[in-house]
Amino acid sequence: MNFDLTEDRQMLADTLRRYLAEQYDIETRNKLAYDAPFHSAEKWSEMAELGIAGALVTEENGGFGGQGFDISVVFEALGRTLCPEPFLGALMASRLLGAAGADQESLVDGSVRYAVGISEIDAPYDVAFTETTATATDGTYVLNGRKSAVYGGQVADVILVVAKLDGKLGVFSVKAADANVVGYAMIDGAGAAELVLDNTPAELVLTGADAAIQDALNAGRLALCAEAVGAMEATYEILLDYLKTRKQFGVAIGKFQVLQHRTVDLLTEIEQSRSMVVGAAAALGDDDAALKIAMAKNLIGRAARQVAEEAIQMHGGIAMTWEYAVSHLAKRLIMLDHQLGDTDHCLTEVMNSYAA
Amino acid sequence: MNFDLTEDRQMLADTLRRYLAEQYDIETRNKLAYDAPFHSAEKWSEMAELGIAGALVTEENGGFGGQGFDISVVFEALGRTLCPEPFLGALMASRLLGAAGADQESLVDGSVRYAVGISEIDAPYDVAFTETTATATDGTYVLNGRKSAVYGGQVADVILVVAKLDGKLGVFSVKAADANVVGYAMIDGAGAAELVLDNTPAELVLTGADAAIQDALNAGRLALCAEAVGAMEATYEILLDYLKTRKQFGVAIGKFQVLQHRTVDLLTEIEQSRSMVVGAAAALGDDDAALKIAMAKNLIGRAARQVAEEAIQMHGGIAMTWEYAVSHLAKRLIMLDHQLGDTDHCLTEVMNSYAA
Amino acid sequence: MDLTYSDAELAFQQEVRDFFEANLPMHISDAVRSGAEMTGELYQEYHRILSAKGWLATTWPKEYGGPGWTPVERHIFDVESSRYNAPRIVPFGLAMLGPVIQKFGNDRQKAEVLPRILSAEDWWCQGYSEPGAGSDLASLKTRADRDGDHYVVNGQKTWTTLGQYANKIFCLVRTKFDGKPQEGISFLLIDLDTPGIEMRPIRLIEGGHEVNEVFFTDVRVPVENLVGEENLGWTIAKFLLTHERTGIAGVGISMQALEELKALGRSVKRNGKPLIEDPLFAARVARVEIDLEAMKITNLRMLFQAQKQGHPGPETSILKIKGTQINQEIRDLARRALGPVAAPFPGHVTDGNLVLSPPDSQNNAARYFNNRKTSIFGGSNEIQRNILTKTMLEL
Amino acid sequence: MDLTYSDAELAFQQEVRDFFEANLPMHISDAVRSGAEMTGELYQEYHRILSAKGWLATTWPKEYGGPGWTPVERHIFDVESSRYNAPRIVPFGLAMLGPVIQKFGNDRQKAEVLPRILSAEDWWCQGYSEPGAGSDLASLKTRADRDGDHYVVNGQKTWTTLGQYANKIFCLVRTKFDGKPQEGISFLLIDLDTPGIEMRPIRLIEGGHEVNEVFFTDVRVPVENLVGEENLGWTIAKFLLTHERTGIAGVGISMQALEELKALGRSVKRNGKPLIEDPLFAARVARVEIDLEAMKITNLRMLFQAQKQGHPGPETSILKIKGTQINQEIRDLARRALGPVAAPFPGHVTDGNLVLSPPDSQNNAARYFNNRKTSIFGGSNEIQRNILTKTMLEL
Repeated sequence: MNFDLTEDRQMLADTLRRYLAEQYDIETRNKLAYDAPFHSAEKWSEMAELGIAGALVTEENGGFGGQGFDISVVFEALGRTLCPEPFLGALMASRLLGAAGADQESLVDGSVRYAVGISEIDAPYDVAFTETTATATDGTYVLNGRKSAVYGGQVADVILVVAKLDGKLGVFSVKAADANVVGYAMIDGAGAAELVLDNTPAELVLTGADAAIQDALNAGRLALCAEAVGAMEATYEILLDYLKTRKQFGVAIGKFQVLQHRTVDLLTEIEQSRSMVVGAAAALGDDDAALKIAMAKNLIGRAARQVAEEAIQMHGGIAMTWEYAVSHLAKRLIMLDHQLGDTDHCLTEVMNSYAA
Repeated sequence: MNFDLTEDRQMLADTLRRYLAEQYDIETRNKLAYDAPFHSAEKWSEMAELGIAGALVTEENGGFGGQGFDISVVFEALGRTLCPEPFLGALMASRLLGAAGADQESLVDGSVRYAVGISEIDAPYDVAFTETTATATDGTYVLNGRKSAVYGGQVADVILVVAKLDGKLGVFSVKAADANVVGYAMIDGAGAAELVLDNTPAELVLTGADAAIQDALNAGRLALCAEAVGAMEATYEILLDYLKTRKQFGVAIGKFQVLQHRTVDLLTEIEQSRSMVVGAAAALGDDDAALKIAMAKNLIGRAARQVAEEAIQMHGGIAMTWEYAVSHLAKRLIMLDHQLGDTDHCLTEVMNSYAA
Repeated sequence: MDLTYSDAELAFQQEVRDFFEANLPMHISDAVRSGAEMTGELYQEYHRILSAKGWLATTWPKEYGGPGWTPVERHIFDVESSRYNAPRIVPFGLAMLGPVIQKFGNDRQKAEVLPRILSAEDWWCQGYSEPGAGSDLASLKTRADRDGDHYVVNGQKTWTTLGQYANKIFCLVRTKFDGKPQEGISFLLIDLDTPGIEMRPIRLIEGGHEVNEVFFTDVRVPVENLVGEENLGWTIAKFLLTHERTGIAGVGISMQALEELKALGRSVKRNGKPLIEDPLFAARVARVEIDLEAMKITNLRMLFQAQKQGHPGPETSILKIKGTQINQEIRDLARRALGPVAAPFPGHVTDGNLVLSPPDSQNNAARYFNNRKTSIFGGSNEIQRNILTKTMLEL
Repeated sequence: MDLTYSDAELAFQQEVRDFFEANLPMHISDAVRSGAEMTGELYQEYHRILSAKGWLATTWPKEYGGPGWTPVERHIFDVESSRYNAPRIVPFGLAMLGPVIQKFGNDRQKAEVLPRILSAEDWWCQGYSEPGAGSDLASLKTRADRDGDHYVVNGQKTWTTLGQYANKIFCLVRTKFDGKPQEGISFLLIDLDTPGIEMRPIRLIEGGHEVNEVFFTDVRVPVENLVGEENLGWTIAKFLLTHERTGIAGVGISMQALEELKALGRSVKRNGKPLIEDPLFAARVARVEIDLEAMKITNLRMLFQAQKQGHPGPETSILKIKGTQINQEIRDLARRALGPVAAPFPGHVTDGNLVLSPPDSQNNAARYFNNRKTSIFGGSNEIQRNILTKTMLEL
């Protein structure tokens, strides 16, 4: 048993945190996160050069990481600064491409930006209800349907789309240039896209893709969990500082016992969240990965909401303002839960394990 | 709109509260509630003479009350002193007998003690899953099955039993002397019985009894809600007094802000509970009675648990002791939820109303 | 006990319904339903419609030109206006300054100020909070120094809601600098045209412009703009804090929001079925519906009590706490119901014509974030609990 | 990062399992599983079984006759003993007095006290709390006045757990009556046979006899029974408060209780289906299972940290708070799962042979009520939050 990071991962974490701290102060981050194209192509390339994309890819697929703890280290750092770069898409694409044995050089070096299209408006979290269809035509394929919430889709070169081929789940590769991609900023910053597929040409990546899609979802959920822990810790640090410095009725508000106890409860939930990320990272790739990671995402979804809402409440008005970093951290913490399966969806997956 | 009690009801409430305060100090109550037969035949008769049983019966059935607010006034007073007398059975029996047009003179004067048998171990709250059966034999009936949690059953003369006759719900009257009645004290005091029916002779009271059973359940649930409000208020008063007088680290513990805010939350939930009793009492007999009363029982089940657990916690060790009244109030508040449909069951009834 | 409306109250309810049916423009109710940020024009249009009917000053007695409604009538108006998706009435002139002038103002002030509120000519905003003061009004620093027959005001106010549309502001200012801090505060009416006033927007968490900072630099205010006596401001502030606000529980708004939530739950799908049939979602909806059901009655009970006593009790803090919890929970569920399509930031979609989410839901996330304010502004729920500790618990 | 046990730890785990398989009597595990009140005989029988194996003093180093386990090994023992429904080890001699004597006792005390704990000959109980003192130890009033080579002890202790089975008690007593209240406290060992001691039962909420009051009237205690120096009691008390308690999170107990809860949920029916398929029940079970899953790792992380630092940090308060919340929630669910048949008061059924509830569930309600103590005794969760405020938040 060992809860220390390996030296390599510790170095990766330090490098990334230093880079992000320098490059993504909250004003810069907000400008990038809310002004089209909702990220920085330049910083994306710099981070690829630092090896961040490569850290998300396994060695057999040409990267130098791709294990659970690589993912958690990277996304926790991204979460701390609310970095809007589209690494989630790269990570999930890498899992799908890996399952297909496809080359990932351009993903590792950052030259091609990938996104994945899984969600649909009436099947936001459960791929079994996918309605997008693929049709074979002369050795190639066309897709019809609509994908919502394609994270990073607004700047993706290639989008890997989940669609049903003859009733079975497959993964198809769509060139963004060939499709109707409607990009948008998310309310918590960074970009996503709605993907409208109308006889859109596509290449087959994988058929019978259920396991690969689940693995991509597992990896994506783990990433979001780690990102949440980073954002929760950043929020907690600002809150604690505020409690110590802000005075009301002549005393630091941190002297009010009610705020003390509520902050202790946040600390507790953050520790529990951190534990869940460790457990989820360790489980990635195992047989029980889906269950363990669903558990993590449920707990962290609850904790993130508590941290976000309590941080706003305890700050009072100031955290209601755009100018104050906590408002953006809180938005991210709340909206994270909407991505790739919310607390209820993940809880239901755990509940379903009882019936069997 | 008027939230004042009528003069008659106010008088009833005052009389009953005075009687209970005199007769049921906590030591006396505990002795009666935990020593067989888990109530006092003498006090039962005295209270019948005071008109308490009659207040639960409508005028058309020979009583002088039986409206929602009569029930709530009586049971709130009973709840304050944790009175163990078996009025719940009398109330529910009166509703069933009323539906059958049967005479209730002996119920009103207290000379015959009634209980009702609805719950079964595998169908604790939902009568549709009743497994007890009635069989007709020469103009009379025999019952087979088992009823659990027959409140007041340990001293009942007559038990009205819900059983299926030809697949339909009926109500049958069983003489306690004819049946195997296993009485017990409940963990929160007062008595109940397990009723083992093995070709037990019975008289038919009502067939096609679904609506009558629902009305009896509605009345019983309303009574439990009111009882809970009485017990919550008694608990709250003791807690508030304790917070003012008990010192720790040199100050009254009521000066600790954490306890203040948590007590305010209890006050809020008690007010909400009181409102729900008013709403439920007003709804009894209306078309939406079942839904409104299920709502009340859900909210009050949640509130009662919060009041009980918080009162114990804020008192510290003392409320963990048998000697201190709060332990008994807390037990009653918790165990009330197990009677006639718990918070989950009642919530499910509300949820089911959305699907339609 | 009787929970039903009297015949007169039922007739009034019908009158209110008829009025909204006939007079509330669709473009206003559409804006409210969608949760989009309201413009000053829409507010003013609505105010004028009410003013024409004599229903703008819902809490004012007849002698001052109000409708003279009972608390129950005000409650009925509240619920119906939410049901029809009417905007809220901007409260600063009508629910706050009006009663202050009626109680503390002199005859000249009554004659000048009240009619222009009634007619919706003046839009008042509030200068209470200051940076660093928050709920702690006694520590305010904005000063008014007497100079002949003027006060000279210097300082900064913040959280001035909808101040960008206002032409007047009422302020708490410090007029005495020694003694107890509460004793040196005065209540001043200021024309926003006066030189030396600058209003700057504060952008809120969800991106909207709803509150402002107001800076005062040597702003000269005639002495006759003082309400009540000098240094009486604390009394007025306390009066306002405990002044009856029928709508404080937000029952009408929450009822309407719950109906819309249920409709959304029926239109959105999860696992091939309507979301409302998902037990975890339905359980949350049911729980908050039950809490709201209780709150409706709690609200009526306290209105009834206030009507009997002639003034509201400290229990109104209960309405504030529980009311905001219920409303925030409903807004939370409306956000969650959308799943991933709650994400798009309104106004930041490259193709504005593409519909990304169900009707009237595109602002659900923004609305949820904006609504976090309700448990903070106007006396945070923590402050309300402190008040109840003193008044109801006597701890 | 590596969450798996080492080969040595796995071998140890197997050894523990083999031990329980072979040596834990069924009548003991049945009693634990049923949640019935444990008798002193059963505890002692179990203690002697462990003692014979050398496993009774799980936290003691080898030099004092303990097994010298690492924190992880202690954790493994903890989880396995719960899994096999072994009783808890009564902690007062083993987990509390033992470490105190090892750190503060003199050689004679080490030689006399420790072996008799190890062999389960002595049963120690604790005399800390007093009526009116609760968590506020500094205010204790039981006094020990020096008289020659004895102390004369007068006063009252309370909440003395399982004192009815003990033959010895360790007490905090006041030996100095001026100065700071913390500075006048001493730590004294007292034989319960000494004249002037009376032990009275306190009946708990669920009806059980688990704690006692102890009255001291002119009890003469030899001066050599003082541990450490006179007036050093506060230091010892603080040492004990922060002393590592591997099992403080109750992970093993909660894991076992959760398994039993799930089994109960499969055996009980609601609406014609197993209760575990009721979504509201299943959701609660799943939520607490998830919380427990996190707690397992949090517990291991903190063990790992303690192992690295050589001592536990203040984070153990987190384990206490969250651990009791989880355990209480599981007990709550086990009570709720029974519906109306949770009601019978064990021992108060007129026909004791009639089975009223599913196997091993007849004490579920009693157990729930009894378990409310866990968030109160041993430093209430409020006190734990105060500790964390000081140590981790530094507020």
